Amino acid sequence: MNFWERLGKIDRRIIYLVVFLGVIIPILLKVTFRVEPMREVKQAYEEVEKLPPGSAVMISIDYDASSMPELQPMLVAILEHCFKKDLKVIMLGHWPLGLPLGQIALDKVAKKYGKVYGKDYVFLGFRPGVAAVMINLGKEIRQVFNSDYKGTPIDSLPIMQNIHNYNDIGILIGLEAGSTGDMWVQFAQARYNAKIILGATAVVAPDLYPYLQANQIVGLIGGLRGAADYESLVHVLGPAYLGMPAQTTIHVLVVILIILGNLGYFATRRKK
Amino acid sequence: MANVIWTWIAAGLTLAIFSFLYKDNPFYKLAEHIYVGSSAAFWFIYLWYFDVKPKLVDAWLQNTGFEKYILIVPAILAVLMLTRFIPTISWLSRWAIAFTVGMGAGLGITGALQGFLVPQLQATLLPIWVNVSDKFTVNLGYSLNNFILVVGTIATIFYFYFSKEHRGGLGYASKVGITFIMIAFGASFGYTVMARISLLIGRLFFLLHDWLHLV
Amino acid sequence: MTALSTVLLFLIVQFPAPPQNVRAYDTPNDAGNSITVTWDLSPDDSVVSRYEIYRSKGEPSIDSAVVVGSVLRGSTQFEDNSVENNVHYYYFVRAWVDTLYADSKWSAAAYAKPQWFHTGRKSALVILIFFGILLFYYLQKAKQGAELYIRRIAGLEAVDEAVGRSTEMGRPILFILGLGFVSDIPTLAALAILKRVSKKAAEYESEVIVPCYDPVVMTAAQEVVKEGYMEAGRPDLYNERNIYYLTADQFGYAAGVDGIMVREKPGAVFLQGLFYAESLILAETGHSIGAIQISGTTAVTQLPFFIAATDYTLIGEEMYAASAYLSKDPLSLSTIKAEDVAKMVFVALFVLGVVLETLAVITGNQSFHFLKNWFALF
Amino acid sequence: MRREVPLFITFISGILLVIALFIPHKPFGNLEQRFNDWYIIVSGFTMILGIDSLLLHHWNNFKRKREGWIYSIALMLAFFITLIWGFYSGIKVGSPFKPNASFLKYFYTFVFVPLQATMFSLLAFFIASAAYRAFRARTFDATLLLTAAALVMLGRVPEGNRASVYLFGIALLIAAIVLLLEAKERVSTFEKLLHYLGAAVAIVLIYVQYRILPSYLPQIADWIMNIPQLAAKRGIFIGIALGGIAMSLRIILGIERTYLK
Repeated sequence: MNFWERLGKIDRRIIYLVVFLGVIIPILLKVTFRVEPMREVKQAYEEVEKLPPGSAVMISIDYDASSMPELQPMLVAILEHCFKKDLKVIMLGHWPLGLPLGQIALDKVAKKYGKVYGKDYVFLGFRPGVAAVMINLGKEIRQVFNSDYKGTPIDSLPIMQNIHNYNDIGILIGLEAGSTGDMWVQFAQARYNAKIILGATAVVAPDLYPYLQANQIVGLIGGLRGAADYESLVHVLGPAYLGMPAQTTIHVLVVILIILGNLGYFATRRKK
Repeated sequence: MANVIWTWIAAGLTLAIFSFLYKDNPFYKLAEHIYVGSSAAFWFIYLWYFDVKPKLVDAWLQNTGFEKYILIVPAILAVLMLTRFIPTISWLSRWAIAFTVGMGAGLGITGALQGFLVPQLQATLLPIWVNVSDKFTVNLGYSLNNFILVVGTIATIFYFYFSKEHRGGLGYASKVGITFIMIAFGASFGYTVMARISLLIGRLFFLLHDWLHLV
Repeated sequence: MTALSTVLLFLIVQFPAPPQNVRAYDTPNDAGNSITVTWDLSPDDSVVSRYEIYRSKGEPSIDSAVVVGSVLRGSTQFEDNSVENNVHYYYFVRAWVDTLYADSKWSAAAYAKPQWFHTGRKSALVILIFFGILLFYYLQKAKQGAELYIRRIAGLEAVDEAVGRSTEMGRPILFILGLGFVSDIPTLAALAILKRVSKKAAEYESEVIVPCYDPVVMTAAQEVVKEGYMEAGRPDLYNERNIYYLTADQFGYAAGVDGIMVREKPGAVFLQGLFYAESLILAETGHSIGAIQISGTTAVTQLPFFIAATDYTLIGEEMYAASAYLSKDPLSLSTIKAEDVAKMVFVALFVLGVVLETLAVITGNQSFHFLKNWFALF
Repeated sequence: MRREVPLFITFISGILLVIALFIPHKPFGNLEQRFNDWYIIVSGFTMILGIDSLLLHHWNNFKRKREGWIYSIALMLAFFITLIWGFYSGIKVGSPFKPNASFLKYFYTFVFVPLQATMFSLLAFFIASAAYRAFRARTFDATLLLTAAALVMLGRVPEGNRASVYLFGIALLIAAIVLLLEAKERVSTFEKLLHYLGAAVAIVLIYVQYRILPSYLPQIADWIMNIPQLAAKRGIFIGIALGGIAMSLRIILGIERTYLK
């Protein structure tokens, strides 16, 4: 077998290694592309940026592990932004299996900024009945969550002292892998005029654009690209932003592999 | 502290699965068996809390009259399924299987009619002459797109014509069909790559960031 | 900003104009207990925040009216699903701008009732009846002994060969049924292929391993394999323990099957049924152990991966034809013929529809849309 | 009895669902939902059969000390620990799927999710090796397949359009060289001419793609997805729908009864 023919029979382990290095090297070297953030992401960023320190932000975890690659980086970037700006974070969720993902990110970013549970952030958890929860949050949070996820009464938490409904919340941010985002708009925005930013997977995001055009939401973060944009705006080197060059690298590498494979194929065929 | 230990466990399991790429080895075997065993239990618990309990136990307790007693039917079917534990009457389990198969066949018809056939048919009835805004001038791009869409769909259908040999006109049409199918498969393959790479990025970022704190 | 200033301007000047032309009627094609309310947008829709729908029972009285729902601006329809059947209801719609509102006039009385026929599914019913007639026609012909041809399907021709080759190598056969349930048609099609495979395997005295994702599929697979061995006259070789459940977790199943592949080293791998993302994990591992692989699925998104990684692939409908193809049973074959005739009718419909739609554009005559409209679901 | 009753049950449950599609009135309107609920209940109980099968398989491995029996112990341990943990959590806080349940907090997050996500991420490697191995320009159709794949792949990532110019340039150059080399070996003049023509087209395409791809690659990728890809998908869908109806009718009418014998 000469060199050209060998190109057609590269061992799969070498290909695995190439893929592995193609992802890990750009991340380790922190290679970044200067990509102009999409307008709707910038808009979301600026809305959070505008909030005075001490305002409350409500974040809803409406996804689970299967949408983690796209939405988890988004959540972390948003949390970084909030804590950096000394905003208070109130987290809840409508997908029970996704809640631990939200909680992990919350605890970790809070720790990084030295924030205190109950004073700077709180994790309310999950209550069944999506629409009912959203409507009642507009009246009085205590009607839905009289205690946080651990069972501590929320009246005993300093963060919740002056917070009763959407009026006391600066921005509501929903991270969506399904149709819960539409319901946030319908129940929290339309009824109570809550200010909403939605983050969504690449599959869901197109359905949410009409709300942005109608000014019913003030920002939209869509897919891995949206997450990368938010990370770049907050100057967080997260998996989405750092991952973009890795994406391009792998796509180019795969095409090169295809070309090499074909070279090998033609060399072998000519021999025959 | 607890989280550090758990992160190490998660990282260990992650690496054990990755090691399969090189070859089968004791680490992968261990991770695989833990995964199969624990996930079997996980979905068992899940099924209990999210399906059987609300749909049978809670429904029985909350409903009255017809809605309550009709639940005896699925309960009987479930018991029939379990007759497989007793070889002499295990043939009764076929009654329960027959119900699920019949249900599948019924849904197969309604789903195909409503979900596939009618909407797809409707969507393919396209004009191959599209005007530029409201003027009577052909919009070549759109018209051509519609034409390709219709021809491609019809040619693909011809490829699935079974009861005649693919020769002559049919042979030619089915060849065009397979060409469309190949382009579609290539495109769809290429389209998926990005999503798959982002999964790997997510995993490697976990290792580099959460576990090793390198990034 | 402009929206806000409009609102402010508005508040100074006047109340919003009310929604108009409120109509209420029984929701069509449902099981009752529902009334649909429609209205024309308030002329000030651009500053309206939401519309609230009010209902009064028996008589149009503001005192007994209750809010039954609210919708976003720009919406002109609401379904009230909380009504009793055969009771008269009256509705009005309130448009809200900030804290001000304007009410429409009352609608005429409406009452809900269930329907016995879903008029929106006329086209589906016609297709079904047409297909049924075709089917019975060809079933009758088959019973009278008409010869039915079926074209070669490479993936199915290879089934026997794969089993044979695996036996020659002295290795077992692995049959993967995917993530489908017994209520999924592709899984039933796959079971028909499994039967053929197990019959052949029994003849060659080979082993068939079937790891399962769903326990109901497992019980059905056990029945099928047992039957295959019986037909081959070797019930003594049947081993129920070779058809076992793994886990109902998508990737746990993939991990387990991968393990089986590298340890049992099957000579032939069948991937038949419903597959999702795990398809390529299984097919690539199968390729790495050098097994001959025959795949088939109706999950269109996974077909490219099977085409790339396996030796033969049954594309979509080819899989459904498998049981007829393998058994050459005239009754089954006749249904395939009926399918083909139906296909040609659809192609004719396409051509007709395209011509009509094109005529509609060229002549500007909307009545040419009748065929397309007829197929529209509502 | 043993054969007729199941056939009858299949027939009735199938035909009822078909009828229910056209009748909104009770009790047909919600029949599909009801049957689905029943199915979920039945399959929930069948899970006991599945678990029995899995555990027995591994218990036998252990008892007979078959190769890898030690892993069978790991599997059984993992199963029981998870099961007990889950129900213990459930009793303690009401449901194992509450955020303060240790089951969800630790087992789900640090064992289950990493295993699932890592297994899923293996696809990144496999998709590359499958593309390398299978995308060979053996025939005209195969060439179209790999070209479509490459165009869509590069059209989806930032900077992909810039890289594509070089990659397609090289690929076309190789194609031209291969065609010229192979032209020499052809006997018939027609085939020779065809090869020369092909090489010429490839060289022209190098220039064309150099002008087009940098600015239009994402649009080209979208077009492939929206027009030819969609056309083929529709054709396949229509086939599947018809085949599915025929298969379902075969089952309901008892012509196809593999699963019952």
